[in-house]
Amino acid sequence: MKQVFKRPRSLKDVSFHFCPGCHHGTIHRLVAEAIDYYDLRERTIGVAGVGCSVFVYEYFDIDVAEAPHGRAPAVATGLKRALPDRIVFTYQGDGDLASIGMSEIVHTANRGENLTVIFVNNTVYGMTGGQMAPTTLLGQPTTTSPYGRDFLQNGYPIRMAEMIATLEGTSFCARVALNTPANLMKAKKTVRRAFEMQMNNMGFSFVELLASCPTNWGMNPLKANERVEKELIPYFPLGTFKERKGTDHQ
Amino acid sequence: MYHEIIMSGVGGQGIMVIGSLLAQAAFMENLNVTYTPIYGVEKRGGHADCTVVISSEEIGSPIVDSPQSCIIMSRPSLGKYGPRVKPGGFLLLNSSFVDPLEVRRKDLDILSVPALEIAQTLGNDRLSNMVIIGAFVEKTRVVSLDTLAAALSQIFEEHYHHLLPANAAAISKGAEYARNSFHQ
Amino acid sequence: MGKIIINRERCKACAFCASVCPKKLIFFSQEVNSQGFYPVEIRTEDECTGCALCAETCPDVAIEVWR
Amino acid sequence: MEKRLFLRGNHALAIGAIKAGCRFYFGYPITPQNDIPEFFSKQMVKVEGCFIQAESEVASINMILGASAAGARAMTSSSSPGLSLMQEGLSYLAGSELPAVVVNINRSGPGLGGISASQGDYFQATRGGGHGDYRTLVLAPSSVQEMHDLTLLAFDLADKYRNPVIILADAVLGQIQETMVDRPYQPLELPPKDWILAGASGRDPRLIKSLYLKEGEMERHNWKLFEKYQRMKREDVRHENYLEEEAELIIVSFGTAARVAKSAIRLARAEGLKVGLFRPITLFPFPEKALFDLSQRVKRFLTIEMNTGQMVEDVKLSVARDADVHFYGHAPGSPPAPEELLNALKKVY
Repeated sequence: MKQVFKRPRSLKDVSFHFCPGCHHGTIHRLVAEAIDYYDLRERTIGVAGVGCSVFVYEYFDIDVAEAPHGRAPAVATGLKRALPDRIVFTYQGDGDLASIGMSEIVHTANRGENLTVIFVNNTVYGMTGGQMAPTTLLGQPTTTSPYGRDFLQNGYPIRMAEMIATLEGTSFCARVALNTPANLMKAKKTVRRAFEMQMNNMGFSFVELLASCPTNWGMNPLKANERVEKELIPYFPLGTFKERKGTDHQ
Repeated sequence: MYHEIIMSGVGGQGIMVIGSLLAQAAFMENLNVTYTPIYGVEKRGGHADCTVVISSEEIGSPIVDSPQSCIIMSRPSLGKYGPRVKPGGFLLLNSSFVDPLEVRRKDLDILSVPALEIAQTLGNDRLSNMVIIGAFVEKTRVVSLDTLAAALSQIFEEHYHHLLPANAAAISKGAEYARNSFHQ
Repeated sequence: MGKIIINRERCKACAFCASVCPKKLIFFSQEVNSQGFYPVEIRTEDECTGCALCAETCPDVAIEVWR
Repeated sequence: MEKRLFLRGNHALAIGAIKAGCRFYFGYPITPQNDIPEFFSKQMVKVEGCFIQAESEVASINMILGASAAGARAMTSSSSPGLSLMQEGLSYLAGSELPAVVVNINRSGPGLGGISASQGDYFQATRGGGHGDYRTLVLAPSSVQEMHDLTLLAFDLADKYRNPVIILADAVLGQIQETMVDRPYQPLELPPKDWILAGASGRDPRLIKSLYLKEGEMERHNWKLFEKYQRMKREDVRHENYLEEEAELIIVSFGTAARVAKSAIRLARAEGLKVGLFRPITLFPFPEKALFDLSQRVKRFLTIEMNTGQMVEDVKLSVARDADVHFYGHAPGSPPAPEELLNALKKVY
């Protein structure tokens, strides 16, 4: 018999600190698999956002820089400009990227920086204990929207992938989910594609991954997967919003 | 030697240009020099002042309250700096815009130069500032007139170098006027 | 013919693997692991096809698959 | 090899940065320091460097963090409100032990303040400025020559200590043009950069971080940083004495104010008053020992600053107990003139 599934080499052989059923672990693995697939481990530098994302350096067996909250795209810009032949990616949650780091992500995309952004959208602040995120759905209760998010009070959940896709500097932009095997397989290909874009010097690539946060959603992992299907995907549709063929922006 | 000069006028008169020209000339004569531009909020039309300190020793303050010399190109400038010139100091007025009779002080060496009229004889109003600096250097000798003219090519960008002869001529005219003037 | 190895110490009992196994071969163990979870086990290896859906869905990368 | 130049302070600084091997400049426009980014936008291309006009000061300082983590010499420049926005990044740089050079062309504040020269950011620069227990080296140039020379030094010190270095200047120093001697750059002997990120090829992965959660880790890290700051105090304190022999009164002043003070002292000496100057060049580490030694024989000090009293606290902490420390503040607007300072020093002489 031949081994058909094993831990990717770019992941350290340690346990994740993530809660049971949290998709962060899956996303770590997909990114590590993409790095392994293209044999990039020795020339990849990760940039960690703040939140549950911050520990990527505990798990990835690669060089990592830790960024202040929301600033990962700026840190990645500095790294990539200094090391244009290396592969640079940021790993950011929804609070980090879509709230405090909105300015950095928009401008990094707009400059068409040749790097990859892994954006984990689970509609809630995980590490700080379940507060409202910019992507929290209307009606979704959180510890800072205890009666459910109300647009009069808090506005609407932000669709980042669609927004990033409108920017001229963006080369690749997609949204995927991980709640079913079929979605997972698509997610795997999409993450790989994003790194491929960077390897081919195609410019800015962005993948939004709809993830579950069973703990802060107050449900078991299987119910959380169902919520992704029933509530998240209808508001945050899956798909590739932009994919540049060739370097037509030059 | 320690000579402090304030030049003052309104934006567009070329104050900064003659300030940096004088400073450049001092630099070329191996003197220590500081040139401090002070712009108004808007780049043109507002106040334009600059300070030049030329010295054979280390220069302390680039900021000067009471200079030995003052070049005054506009009426408001006279009100602002006239009273500050050191007793016995030198006041150079562009009399095309400032009436020398407005100066109340009796303890100054004053030279009035109708810079605009002289510039017009050269066919270019905008050379007034060069007439003024020529007269100033002739009178004070802080640098030589030759160095001043040689400094022109250093402060003008190359695509303005066709204007160098006209500017040099204006400097000479100003110097000539100063030489032939009776002082008040 | 397939075979899976579950790292019972890494398992957090989310049950994703059990929910996707086409043969319904995965169930919870009776004994807790050192993390305090009842990890999953495979009931019988005979019927496993090595499809790897369990491993693909495992957020803790606790399953290895042979085929 | 030496060349005499006549140029403005901001350009002297930028030329120094390029000479020091800085190839990464990230910045955001703010008056009165715009000729620095404008200079780099033109020059970086010529040395195959990188200039980015960032979306904010917040982004600029974090781009520096990235470039610095990659081992490059990187810098930014800004003015006071911009520095406030950079404090988060400076704290991370200090916590992550990354070198960087940050120029503050100090304007007046608080708030939007004004564009006139000020020394109101002394506290912000010397006390760390951001959150947590850290310090940045602070160099205070007082001439165009020093705008250039201290920039070269800043890059060396940043690498020597793996710490951000702030150059604290103001609009006067940035805008004045004066003579400067251009000498070849002789870098300090520096430790190898064996910590930079470049991909884990043939070695274990490396990590640049400032998060320390494990038992005792944060405390150890803070004491390690503390030891670094102590070493700065031992090895890299700089100051200048001017006419301090047989002085009855010592003026303590830095930057532009010190320049004006020199002229005031000359005026005072001409009147027979024995006044000298002590000019800190490093504001952190503050030259406390040299000042203490001086206070063993001179008992009267006058601190002159273009603010309402900041460095005076360090002066008081440094001098012997029986020395008197007076303060004269010239709040922002236009810089003080020598005559104004002469009057001030006569009051305490």
